[in-house]
Amino acid sequence: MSIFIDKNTKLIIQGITGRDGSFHAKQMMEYGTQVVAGVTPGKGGQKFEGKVPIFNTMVDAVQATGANASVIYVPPAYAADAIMEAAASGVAFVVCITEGVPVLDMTKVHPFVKERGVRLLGPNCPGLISPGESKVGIIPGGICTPGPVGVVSRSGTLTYEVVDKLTRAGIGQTTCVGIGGDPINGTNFIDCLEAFEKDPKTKAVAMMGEIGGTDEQEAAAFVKKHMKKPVVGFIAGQTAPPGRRMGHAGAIISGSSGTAAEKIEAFEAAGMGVAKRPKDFVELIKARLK
Amino acid sequence: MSIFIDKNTKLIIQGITGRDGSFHAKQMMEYGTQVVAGVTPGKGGQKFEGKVPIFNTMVDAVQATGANASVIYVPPAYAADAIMEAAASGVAFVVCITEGVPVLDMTKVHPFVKERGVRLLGPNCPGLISPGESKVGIIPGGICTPGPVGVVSRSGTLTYEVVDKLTRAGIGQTTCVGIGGDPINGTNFIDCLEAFEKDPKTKAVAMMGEIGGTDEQEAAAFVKKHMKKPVVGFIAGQTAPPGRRMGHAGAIISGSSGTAAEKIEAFEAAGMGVAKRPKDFVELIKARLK
Amino acid sequence: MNIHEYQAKEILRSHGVNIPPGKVATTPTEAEAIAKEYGVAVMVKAQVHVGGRGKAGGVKFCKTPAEAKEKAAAILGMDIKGLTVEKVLVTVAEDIGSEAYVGIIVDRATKKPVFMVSAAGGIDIEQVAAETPEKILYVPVDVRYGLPAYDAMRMGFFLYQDVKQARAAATIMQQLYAAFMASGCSLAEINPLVVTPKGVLVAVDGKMVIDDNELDRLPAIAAMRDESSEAPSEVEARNANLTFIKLDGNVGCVVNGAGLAMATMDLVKYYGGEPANFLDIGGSSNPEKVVAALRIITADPSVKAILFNIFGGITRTDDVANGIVTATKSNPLKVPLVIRLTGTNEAEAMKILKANGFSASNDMDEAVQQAVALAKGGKAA
Amino acid sequence: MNIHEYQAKEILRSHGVNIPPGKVATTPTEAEAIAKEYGVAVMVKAQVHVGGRGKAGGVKFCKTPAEAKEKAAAILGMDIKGLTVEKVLVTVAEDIGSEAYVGIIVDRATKKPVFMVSAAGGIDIEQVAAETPEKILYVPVDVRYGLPAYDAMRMGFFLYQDVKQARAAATIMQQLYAAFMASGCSLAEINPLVVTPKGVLVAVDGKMVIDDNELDRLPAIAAMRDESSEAPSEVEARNANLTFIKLDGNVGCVVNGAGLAMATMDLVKYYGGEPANFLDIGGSSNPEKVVAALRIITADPSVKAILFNIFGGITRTDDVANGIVTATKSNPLKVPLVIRLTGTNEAEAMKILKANGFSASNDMDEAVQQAVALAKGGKAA
Repeated sequence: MSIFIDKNTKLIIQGITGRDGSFHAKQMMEYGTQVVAGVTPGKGGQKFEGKVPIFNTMVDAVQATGANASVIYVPPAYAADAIMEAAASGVAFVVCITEGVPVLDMTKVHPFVKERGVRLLGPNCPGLISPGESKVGIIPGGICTPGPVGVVSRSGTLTYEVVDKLTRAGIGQTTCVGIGGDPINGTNFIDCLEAFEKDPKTKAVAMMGEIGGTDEQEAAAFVKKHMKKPVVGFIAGQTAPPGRRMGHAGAIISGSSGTAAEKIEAFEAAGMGVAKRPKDFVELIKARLK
Repeated sequence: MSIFIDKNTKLIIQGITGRDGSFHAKQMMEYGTQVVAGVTPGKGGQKFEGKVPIFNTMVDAVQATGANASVIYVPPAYAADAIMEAAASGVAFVVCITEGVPVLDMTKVHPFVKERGVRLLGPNCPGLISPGESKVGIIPGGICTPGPVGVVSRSGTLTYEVVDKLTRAGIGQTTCVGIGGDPINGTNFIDCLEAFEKDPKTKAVAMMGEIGGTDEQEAAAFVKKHMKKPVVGFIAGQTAPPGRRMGHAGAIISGSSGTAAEKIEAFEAAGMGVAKRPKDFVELIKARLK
Repeated sequence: MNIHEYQAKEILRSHGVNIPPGKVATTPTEAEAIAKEYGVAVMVKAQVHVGGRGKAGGVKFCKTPAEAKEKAAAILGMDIKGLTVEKVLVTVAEDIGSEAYVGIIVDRATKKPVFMVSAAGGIDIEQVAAETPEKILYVPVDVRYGLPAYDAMRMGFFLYQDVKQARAAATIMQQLYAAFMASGCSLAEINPLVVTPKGVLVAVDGKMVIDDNELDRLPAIAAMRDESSEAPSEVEARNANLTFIKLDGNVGCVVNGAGLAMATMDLVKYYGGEPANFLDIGGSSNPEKVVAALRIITADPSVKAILFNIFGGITRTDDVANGIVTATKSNPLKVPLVIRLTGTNEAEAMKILKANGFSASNDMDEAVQQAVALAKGGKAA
Repeated sequence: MNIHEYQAKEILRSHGVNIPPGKVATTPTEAEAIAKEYGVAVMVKAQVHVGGRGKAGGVKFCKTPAEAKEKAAAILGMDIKGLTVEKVLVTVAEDIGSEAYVGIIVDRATKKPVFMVSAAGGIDIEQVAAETPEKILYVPVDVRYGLPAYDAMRMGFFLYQDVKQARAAATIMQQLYAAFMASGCSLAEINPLVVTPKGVLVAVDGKMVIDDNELDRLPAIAAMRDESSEAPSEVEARNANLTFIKLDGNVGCVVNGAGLAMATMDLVKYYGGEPANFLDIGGSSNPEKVVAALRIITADPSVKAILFNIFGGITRTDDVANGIVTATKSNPLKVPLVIRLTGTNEAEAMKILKANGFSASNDMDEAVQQAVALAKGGKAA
């Protein structure tokens, strides 16, 4: 089992003929993801790699293929529209990889997807992977392996780092989700924790947060109140100075809020394991899987 | 019993110090409506007629009085904002009397009230009255009397005409609702029919429609499918030429749709009584109350 | 409110829509001068608030300025469905590759502006809707979000295979939507939207209907009202804050409230008469309105009897009675008058009327039957 | 992106906000001329991207042009929190009746722009929030509807009893909101919003922070960037598409991905070192970026060791290896380099590095410990 995507996920790739879209389309197809269609306006009727039909619009693509998910690789100026197009087309799950989406665009996109009951992951995220089942996004398939750990993180390469360490230690994953580093995103820690709690195959969760905002604190409160499964947390940015944006638009300590110290404190108060270094996940998770 | 308003309705009057607002505030108070507050920006702290407290904003008024309904008498340019202010303030029922609200304003107001679960009646409507309990709007209290008939209508004076005839014939009313003559309004025939069907005191319904649109046809379909109580219908505008707006912005026959003939046909197909003249309501309702 | 084609095109042009150059002429000489200025073939188009101008001979293709003068002379002054042509639009004639229809209306059912687009343009869209509904794509717009780019593009692809044309059409959808919202429209359409043989999109005809309720806050649009193109009685009624529509019968009706006014007309018909008009004096009991209403109705020679039907709620019936007395004193009536009054201050109203020699009823059916009989030349019952 | 007070005020003024007249001077003489032109008392205000200018002596009241010249001379060239003052704003001094705070930020929790208004203006709003939170009214705005008039009015009444002032404030809220949305802000504030003794509302100071992601579509705003007011290393990094923030330590870090970059800094600290910077080369494996990254890091004399930490996903580690080889050939390093590479094309990368005399690890902790030791003057383990 897994969360959000599995063997039955039928995926459309928005921007399939672009530089990033085409590269990752091939990667996903190689991994075994059911890529059923692509969308590029003006290229409707063509085929990607000789097999995946391309459509002009999401509505056309969904109607023709019965897809239930989409992933977006379009430039930031068009990403908000692409998310709304996907949400209005009938798919239930939309992953936006695009980095650099203006946050004010997201203030409009957020209610749009919400009132349609669609789940959005991202933007500015690496996507997700349910090892052995399906991969949507850019997480390298080779570092993952099936197993009992749910992984959720704000960042891309830090996720790879942790997942790689878990895999090398023989600890597989149900699903690895990168929620993205933007201040307004579609799916947050709590959404993932809730899904992992419900997923029968997931036995423990590894969660990688960052400085900025209060999502990790709220996630910790959720863990304390609603979760029976063990969760191990990590916060990146312990050495970051206040007021400076650490790459991710969301990673900024403002005023007295969003510091690593308060987040770690919240983890501890929730009875979570706390990894001080990425490598600590291995032992902490191992102990909780026994 | 009654629908939408009763003895427990605690009403705020938006625009209480205006010409129309103050006149009808007094009428409603005389009728026995619980007028708990008024709102006029800049007159907060004053009292209307020495007893009803006035507030600057709806939020202030609701917080201070625990009101659950409001009625709007403000000029058309401010009506949409007044409706949204009311809907956001915590009252569950908003009646907008104002005539001349731009229809594009209503395209924005409609989802606003809907997503807050607030019921809007109007705009451009005479309001409603639950005889002997409460009156919100401008329907003359003197022509109504308590009894078993629910009345719902698009128009003001036509409602008075029919209600007056019913009352003179000794047939009282549970609630008389004027839904208004605009093309986009908050509460439609079906909403009222549904409420009358649920109201134990209502034994029969009188419904006055008009040319234009398809609301009456949809109402007829609803009657056929969901109502056990008898309904008698009337359509005004049988002699109206196509393409001309008969006073009400909604009363216009466009193309092949919205004619009186097709609406009457729908009433007949639904097994409803059809009043050819306003006075016919008396005998038709009487027969159905036996 | 209806505005003319040339006015709708001005608005659309200001929102960026590609419109062929054009100017208005009120004389054949002006039309010739405009055609000369453009130096190419032009269309001369009657500017009237009515459909079917083309079939009525109000739209002509002219190769030369001389021809433009000649055709303008024929069209100016022409009567189209009862309206006299006072102005023509002289506009550059476009080569036509294909014609599409693009329109927006406010839809009652969805409570949203809805786009209707069809590749079957140039003809009546209601005909397309009735005969080949699959040729129309309907796209509702949630005004909270505006017209999303993807929906504009979807409409573009519905009309055109070529991606450049689809994109150009999508841009026009955005411009049309912006014009629609900014101008307080209840309808806006481009028909036909033409693709020239060179592949350029041009809006060859444009139409807009403005929501009357928007006019107070849109003075520039309100100023576009052309009273010369409306029936004088309706102009006078509007200026007196009455709602008036002329009909073909002989029983003049003065009523308060639109629903009751329609029901009164219907009742006239029910009792074998024909209403001469729809007239709603509204909720106010201002005697001036009554005076204006009587002036407008009596100006119609086909009116043989006048019926007042007033249900006093906000309207005070004594005010109406005073209005009747005042109006008939200054302009004595030449046709019989039947009065029905009931509701607020009914007793006072009856007293005023009786004191001035009028009789009145408080029963609607009785009054209507009387008026119908009088209009037929019979006597009041 | 930060913009200066005078730029924020230009934007606010273009949206109708009442702003005192003001101009920018880069020399004392210019400041004097501006003060003379206005002919009234002025404020001379340092234009730097940092808070607390007033306390640092960067804001002065000047009764005469001569005084303006003198104060400008003192402020220009001044160092405020590490930034040199290159420009001053010379602006008409307003009489102050009362001071309020009005600001908008994008709030992560509600996912909306949120207004914060307080009658306790003129001081740091975070202090008000911490000490007297009841003095702040928070009003989230649903961008689908914009700022409703009633919410603007509610804020107006929260600040002012007088209905005229409340209405004027409501108008300013609308103007500020429009400026916020149109300029792609993540923050916009007026502090203080002043009521003069005559009862007029004036925005005496204005601040805006622009979302970097908006700059591509807002060229006029992007052109407001003042590189002279930023650290040169950060300017260079941005131009090379790197995200770089200078810190106080001595271990230079080059990492791909913001999360991993932060985790790397933290690990440096964990093993007893101090990171000299945050540097994210992003997802692309362009060797040019590696070259630029090394140039920026080596320009900092406090850097005693450099650590590469690359987890190849999209990033190809062989490209990074090639970048390292190229960069160090043209500019040989004077400090030790520790390389950690793993992931995509790891084997090729290792081969390239070995062939060019570099050693590399694929273990993050090992590499960090090495770099920390080297920065302390120890030897690589």
